[in-house]
Amino acid sequence: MPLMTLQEAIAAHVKDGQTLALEGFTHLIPFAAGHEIIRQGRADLHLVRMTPDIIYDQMIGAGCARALTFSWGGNPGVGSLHRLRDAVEHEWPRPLRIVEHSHAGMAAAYTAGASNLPFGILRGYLGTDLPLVNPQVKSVTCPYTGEALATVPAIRPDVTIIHAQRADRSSNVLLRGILGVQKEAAMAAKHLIVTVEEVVESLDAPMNAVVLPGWTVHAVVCVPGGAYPSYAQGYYARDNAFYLAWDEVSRDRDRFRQWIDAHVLGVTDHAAFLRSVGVPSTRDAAGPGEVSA
Amino acid sequence: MPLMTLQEAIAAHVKDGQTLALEGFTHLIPFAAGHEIIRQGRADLHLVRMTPDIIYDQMIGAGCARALTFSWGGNPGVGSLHRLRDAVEHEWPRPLRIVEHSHAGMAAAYTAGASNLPFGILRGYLGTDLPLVNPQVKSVTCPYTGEALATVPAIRPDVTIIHAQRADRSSNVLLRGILGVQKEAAMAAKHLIVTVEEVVESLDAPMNAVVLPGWTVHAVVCVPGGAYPSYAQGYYARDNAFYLAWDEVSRDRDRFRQWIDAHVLGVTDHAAFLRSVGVPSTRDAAGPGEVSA
Amino acid sequence: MTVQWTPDEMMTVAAARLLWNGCVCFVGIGLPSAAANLARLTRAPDIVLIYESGTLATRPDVLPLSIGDGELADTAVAVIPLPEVFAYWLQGGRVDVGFLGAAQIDRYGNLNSTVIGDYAHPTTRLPGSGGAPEIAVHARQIFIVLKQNARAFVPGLGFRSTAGFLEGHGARARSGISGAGPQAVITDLGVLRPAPDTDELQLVARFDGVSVDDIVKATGWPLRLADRVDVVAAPTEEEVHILRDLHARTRAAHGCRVAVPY
Amino acid sequence: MTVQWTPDEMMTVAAARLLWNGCVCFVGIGLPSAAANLARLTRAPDIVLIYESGTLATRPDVLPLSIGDGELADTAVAVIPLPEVFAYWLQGGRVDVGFLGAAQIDRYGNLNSTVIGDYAHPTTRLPGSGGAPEIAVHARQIFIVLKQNARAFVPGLGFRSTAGFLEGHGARARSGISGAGPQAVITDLGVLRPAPDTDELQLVARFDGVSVDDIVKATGWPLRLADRVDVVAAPTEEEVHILRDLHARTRAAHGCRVAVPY
Repeated sequence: MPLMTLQEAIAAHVKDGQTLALEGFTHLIPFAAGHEIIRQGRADLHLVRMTPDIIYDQMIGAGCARALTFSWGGNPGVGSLHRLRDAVEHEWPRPLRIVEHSHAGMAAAYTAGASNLPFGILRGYLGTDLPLVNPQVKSVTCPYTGEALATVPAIRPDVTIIHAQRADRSSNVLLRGILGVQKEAAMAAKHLIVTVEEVVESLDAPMNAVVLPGWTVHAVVCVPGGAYPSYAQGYYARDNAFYLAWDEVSRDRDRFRQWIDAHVLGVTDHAAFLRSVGVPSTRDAAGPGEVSA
Repeated sequence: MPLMTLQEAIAAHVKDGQTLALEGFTHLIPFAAGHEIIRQGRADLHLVRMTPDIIYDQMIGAGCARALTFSWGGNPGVGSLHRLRDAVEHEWPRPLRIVEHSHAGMAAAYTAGASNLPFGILRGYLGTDLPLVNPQVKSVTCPYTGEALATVPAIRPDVTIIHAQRADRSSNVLLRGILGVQKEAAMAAKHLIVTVEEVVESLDAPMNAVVLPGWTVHAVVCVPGGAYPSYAQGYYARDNAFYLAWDEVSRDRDRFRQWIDAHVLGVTDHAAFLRSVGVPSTRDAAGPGEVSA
Repeated sequence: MTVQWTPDEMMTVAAARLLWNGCVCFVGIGLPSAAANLARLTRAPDIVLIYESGTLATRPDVLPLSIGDGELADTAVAVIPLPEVFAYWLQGGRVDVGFLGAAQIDRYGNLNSTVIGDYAHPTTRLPGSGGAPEIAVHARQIFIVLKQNARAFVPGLGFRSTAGFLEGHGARARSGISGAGPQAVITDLGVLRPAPDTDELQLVARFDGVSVDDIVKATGWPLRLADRVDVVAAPTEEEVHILRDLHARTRAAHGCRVAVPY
Repeated sequence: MTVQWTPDEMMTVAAARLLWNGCVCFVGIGLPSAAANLARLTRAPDIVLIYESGTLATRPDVLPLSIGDGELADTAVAVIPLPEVFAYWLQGGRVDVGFLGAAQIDRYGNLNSTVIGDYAHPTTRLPGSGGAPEIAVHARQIFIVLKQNARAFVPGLGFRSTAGFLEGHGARARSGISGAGPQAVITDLGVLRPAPDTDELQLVARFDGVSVDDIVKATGWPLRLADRVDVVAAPTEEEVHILRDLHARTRAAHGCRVAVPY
């Protein structure tokens, strides 16, 4: 039974220098896990993620990363990720090597990783300069038609971390809603950590739901609100105001450091983080009926 | 709105000489559609299916096929497909070219077809004689590791036919239960025909259910019991007795011809087939409450 | 009777008008998403909207702020894994129109959304290309929406993130890229389309109140004019009304305070 | 106290005993499926059963007759598309044991389930290899169940459907195939395992009441004996009882007349 605390899970599985994927396409982004990695001072990580989002902006700004593999590095609906930009443009707080793909290329690379294939193929990168700056993009010739197809090397993270709605006591994990590449990132990883909104007796998953069976999961951690400020379908909505506010916080190095000191390094866990940034709890405010899926 | 009768759908989309896939892995096998193809006298078809099952035994025995691409050609839980064997061993009723794969190879070939890639790759066929008898199995060299990987050419049927539980009035189709390669076979096809147990106002599909959106479907046909003697999860069970009895019926050419004459060519539609082989209807026997999903 | 409208509204309306009923449209976030939903709520009720987050045939009541808002999942016919979106739906050839934005465009409709300056040491690191490189080649055609000024409409791109017509004069078709490429660029001033012989974007229409000269000045290369430059019909009262309602609903929905069960 | 048992029951029990709690087992239909479920109902309650139809961690109450019975879906933790089974789960390296049958086997554990006679003009066309070629290479090890007689245990295969140890003497390991291959062959007479040096299958155990000589005669090649040939412990009362209950439940369930809503 790999149910443990987030501190234990990160301490046990995440090591300096590893290749690490925190996935979640706008939805179910594992913020709590990212913060714990910052708190434990992990460094030299090669971060992988299709859409770095605020969580990687924070981890990069906090100095956790030496490299980033990604395909779109913005603040969704807002604009730039200023800490990512500062690292790429000014090597602050340290140089960041970037490995840049398209979404389709990243999807093919994760799928190859999940399939234990050394590479994925796609009709991709045509007419773009990406292969000029990312030597990982190569090609193979179709043995039937002679066509050239783009290839990407498989992504096999040392550790993948995802957030999901529910796990049961056998560590079976249910994801619902927008799925991104989480299933592939989970299957591609050597170690898989899942944070969940709640641990239940029975998943009550509908037929053909996306369930990661327990024996693929190395650690399950119950972290209510663990995807905030992104969202968990059926539990809470995306806090767009946080994403907007991050634009201001992250523009300035000092203000960013103060924010990390106050809200990540200065708190002990995710509940304390949520309180420190003033997120109302439905458990304080409402009758039990209001906290529903 | 592509809702039409089965006669109309087969007449409109299935032509002599085509490459045709009727998919369904033990579950949701489109028997009604196969029978209608026999009734309309289609010939020279290249049939594609992972597990030919009784339906292809019938189509091959009836003389519809010139070729078969497959990976396991038995009567599940029973033994041989005698009409398939007779065609391969004795060219009766006509010679049958076979293109033989493993399941993993077929899955990769359909996935490539659905993805508009000319080929799929797998770590497959290692140490087997299949590549000696199927020249379609080739290899590529990984541009990163130098490893050789098996390749299969994409399967792109002219027409794919599947059976599903429900469609709504916009031709959105819901499949639930064991999925086989139906999604991939559907996406790989130039034309897609779907027979369903019922047409409903709203699919009421759970989040992340397997739904084929209406604009991918060229014809939706309501055929209750259309997967019998295979099954439709939530509607009716597999008739194992039929599968056992088929072993006897199909061993002998004359007895097979008589069966086809009586139960396929001699009836007008699938309801008449079901009556002719003595399948009880829950609509005759029971109150309305008993016909439930 | 005419209504007052802003350039952003005109741009959205002009873009929406390019879409047709039944069209399968792969939608980028922001203005493309507003235009595609305006089309759905007006002329094209059966338009099929696909967002790269895996929401197929979605009908959001409010505009998503991110490409993966829960609203998109709640109202979709199917919510599927992202690799399938790109492999089965986009690469599979099932998309009629890709609807893109970018930071910069050149005269052949090539786009930059990656960097300004040297790639290794950029002046400005932009978010990157995301889904666009493959949308631009696999969709049967693409439409681009982009505010028009000389910083965005540039004579040459420092980085080509997404293929338009490459070097023009048939280069795209000769390269083996399948889709027809950028067939319209909708700006806040007017509409550009490729010339059939050279593939060069040329002005085919201007918005009311905007002069051809204004548009030429807002373009970083000597902009060619089509034989005839039309005036885009002003937004109808219905278009403006529905668009403003959509934005008002969106603001109301996104203004709610988020509470979390912790 | 001893119970009466049939060779089929002994074979199923002996196969079941090879499985352990927590083992991830990719199960073929028929006897492998009976053995795997017997293991689950006795010594290995947390065994993980995967059927190639896409049912993960399934716990059927009755044995499936086909690889894709509804019972498997109803009791599974997850029901996934078949391509994912082969790509993510099997090729992905997540299977401990592949449990296979076949029509013929040779001394190196290679299997034929394709044809007897010439491939193009076969004497007997068998069903084919299905999932076995990749199960045999990607599972960490495989177990084979097969009734032992000279028609099935042959000196040479006309067609190699599925790789065992190839030509033996380390050929499999040298070929780059990843899994350890056939580590046990359970027949209705006894148990064979590969010799460490040659990879040749040798008799390591016989069932009670079966002589070594019987087994040698039922083998189409000169069968080698291990240094010591054990006697497999007879089925316990519990094993026989649970197995017969399972078969009785299965017969009852499969004897129901099927009615269809038409």
